[in-house]
Amino acid sequence: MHEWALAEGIISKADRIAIENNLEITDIVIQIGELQQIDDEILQFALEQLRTDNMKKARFTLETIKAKLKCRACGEEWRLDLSSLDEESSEAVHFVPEMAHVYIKCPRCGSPDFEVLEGRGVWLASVRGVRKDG
Amino acid sequence: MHEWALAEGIISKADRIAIENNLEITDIVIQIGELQQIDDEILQFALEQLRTDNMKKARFTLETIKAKLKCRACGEEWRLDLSSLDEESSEAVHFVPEMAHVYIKCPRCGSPDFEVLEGRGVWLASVRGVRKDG
Amino acid sequence: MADPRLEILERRLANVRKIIAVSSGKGGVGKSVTSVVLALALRDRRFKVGLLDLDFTSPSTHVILGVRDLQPIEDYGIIPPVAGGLSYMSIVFYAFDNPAPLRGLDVSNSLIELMAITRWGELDYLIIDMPPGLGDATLDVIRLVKNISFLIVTTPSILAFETVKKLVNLLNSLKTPILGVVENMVMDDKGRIRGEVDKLGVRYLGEIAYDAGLEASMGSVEKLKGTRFYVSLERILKGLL
Amino acid sequence: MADPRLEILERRLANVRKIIAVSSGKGGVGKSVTSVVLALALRDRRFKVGLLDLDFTSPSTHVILGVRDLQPIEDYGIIPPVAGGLSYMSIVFYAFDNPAPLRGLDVSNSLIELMAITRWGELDYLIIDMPPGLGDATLDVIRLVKNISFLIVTTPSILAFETVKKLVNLLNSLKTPILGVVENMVMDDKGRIRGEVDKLGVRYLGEIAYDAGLEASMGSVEKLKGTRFYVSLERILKGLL
Ligand SMILES: Nc1ncnc2c1ncn2[C@@H]1O[C@H](COP(=O)(O)OP(=O)(O)O)[C@@H](O)[C@H]1O
Ligand SMILES: Nc1ncnc2c1ncn2[C@@H]1O[C@H](COP(=O)(O)OP(=O)(O)O)[C@@H](O)[C@H]1O
Ligand SMILES: [Mg+2]
Ligand SMILES: [Mg+2]
Ligand SMILES: [Mg+2]
Ligand SMILES: [Mg+2]
Ligand code: NI
Ligand code: NI
Ligand SMILES: [Zn+2]
Ligand SMILES: [Zn+2]
Repeated sequence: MHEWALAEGIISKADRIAIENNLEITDIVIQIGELQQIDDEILQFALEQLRTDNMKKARFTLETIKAKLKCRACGEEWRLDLSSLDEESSEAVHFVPEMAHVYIKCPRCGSPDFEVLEGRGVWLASVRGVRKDG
Repeated sequence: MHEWALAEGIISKADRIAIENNLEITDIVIQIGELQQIDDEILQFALEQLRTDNMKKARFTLETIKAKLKCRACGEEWRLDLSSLDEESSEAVHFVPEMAHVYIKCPRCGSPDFEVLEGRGVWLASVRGVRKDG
Repeated sequence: MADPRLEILERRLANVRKIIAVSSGKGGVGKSVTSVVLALALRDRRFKVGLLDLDFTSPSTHVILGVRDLQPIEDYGIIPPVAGGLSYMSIVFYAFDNPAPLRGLDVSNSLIELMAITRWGELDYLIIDMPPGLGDATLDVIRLVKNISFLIVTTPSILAFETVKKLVNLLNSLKTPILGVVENMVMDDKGRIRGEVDKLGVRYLGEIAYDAGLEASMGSVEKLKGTRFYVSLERILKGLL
Repeated sequence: MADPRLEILERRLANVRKIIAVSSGKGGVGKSVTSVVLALALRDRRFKVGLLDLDFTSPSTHVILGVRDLQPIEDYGIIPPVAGGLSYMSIVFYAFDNPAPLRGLDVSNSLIELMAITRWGELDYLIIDMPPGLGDATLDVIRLVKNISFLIVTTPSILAFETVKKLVNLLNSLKTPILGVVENMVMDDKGRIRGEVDKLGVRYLGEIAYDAGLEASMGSVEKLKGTRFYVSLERILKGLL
């Protein structure tokens, strides 16, 4: 349920964009890194509930971005199999994605020193709207 | 004169690429971040001297990339006026570009917490060549 | 792409009256013990107090407090559990006893993530236990926590004080408020540090003697409250409030 | 784009027989003093020794050694100056007394840059003074310096030892060799740490007592060589060689 906290951030950022550009927002695209294993139904619901007057009819599109990791020690690039994490680790990464460095190792050399090339965090990818009168 | 050390790295990397791809190298493009204030005549000379058999006739092209900084504290983006650095600071940044965070501050808010968007370090931008027989 | 976390971070701290980062250029000077004891002493004066451990790669406050079997509650974000009367947050709730090999970028991201989702509610004080050095965590709290002030810890050693000078220098150039300097682990008082702190134009808040009984009090809030360390910090606190 | 620095870094260390990182999960345990004294003690046994300070945001070895008015020489790279008989390299040659507020990425870049241009020449030992924690510098030396081994420093405190356990755990999982653990600042020996180190399957190298005379020796190689600290480390060294 900390998806609500993330939704709050998204709505607030979008609302600020609306105000600064005098927009009535029609479309909001949100990218969700797979690593964080966000429950997108909850996130979607939270967004609907928290929407402001500047985005009354806005459509929220959630896109999941696959996690892609690259080892700094040996150069290996890999896609993550999240089902390999036990529940505790999975929970930890859900709250703080960097905990990946605690629970995940490079499949080739065993190093926790990897880069998350793609699939980390929750981002506001784009906001579209129509200019309001006045 | 530590330009020789940098040239050594460039030549060795290019040579490895030549060997791995069985190439006779014809063109090497090197990007030099302005921040580091490399003496490109010395670098060019060093490259000529250190060239290996896999790059006998290679042309070395040096491109200087202007330094562009962005403040993490206030968001300001700016191009650096390197002439504003005194000799000691300038020398320090020449050897270790990160010393920029010691001697340079954001012109808007005074923070040393900025990102070097462009113009750091010496990079091998591209290597071209023709495949050798055999 | 916009990072929505930065948008809420400030709001999460909106109902916190005073935020104090306990910091030093150096490790091992007593930042963590000072953070915990400061938080406990404020709590004893009936303030609502939070404690946040930002030393992600070597957290200590959970060991000092003796935190065991606690976990934040997930509720429109996360609600810090209560330890020793303090609203308490640490990365160990997620890393447990495992090593957390985090690069600076990961430290920065973890810090932003945690601060964006943690709902402290109303607090009189939030005490932040900082990692040593002038790295990502220090730069991030300066940049992201608008109304922060720094409490600096040093020891009498020249090695510690040299790094403290640099921290003061940095904070001054950024106009970040410094509450003052606490001199910890004093063995035979020579007054040298007091003079040096005066020269920096920073308040010397007082000294805490080396306390051989401190180690035996680790992990017990009750025992900590009975230490000479606690008494010394109480005295310093009087001058701070 | 390819980073040419990584290409030469290894070659710069090609003529160094043994590389020892003096490390700990925690700050303030005596890594820097141990690094300096270890380097001096090796040097006294007629070895060629280099000392590299990688604690960029709070360097201390120059203060311990009393380095003043030295500067590397630029010559097809940079040649470390000699201090106390050691080939010596530190970021202070470039940052001087100024604060160096470096994020992890900057630490990593500075480390790579320095190691790529420094020409150590032939050395029997290169001692590296590490910053505390499991951050960029630690991960980079593990990743970039192939034949490195770690000497771990702890104090008798549970706070220090908890972080040392994590460091050992990390190094083991990466198969990075650990020379052993030195227990520093021992006041009343209870043997607790020795037992704990045994349990980790790591060698307990010996203890160094708290030395009240150490502080007065800071900045003088001659005085350092007359300390009880030096004598204790000498004894530990015998078991190491
Ligand atoms: N006044 C004191 N007397 C005795 N030991 C102390 C005192 N202050 C701190 N210590 C001990 O010193 C070590 C470092 O303290 P800690 O709070 O972990 O420092 P830091 O957070 O700055 O790294 C710990 O073992 C702690 O118990
Ligand atoms: N055996 C010892 N006896 C007395 N003081 C010590 C001893 N070892 C280290 N110190 C002091 O403890 C402090 C921390 O040592 P330092 O080497 O800087 O630790 P680190 O590099 O781990 O941060 C310094 O003030 C140092 O002089
Ligand atoms: Mg990462
Ligand atoms: Mg930078
Ligand atoms: Mg601490
Ligand atoms: Mg040190
Ligand atoms: Ni959740
Ligand atoms: Ni040069
Ligand atoms: Zn790997
Ligand atoms: Zn700025």
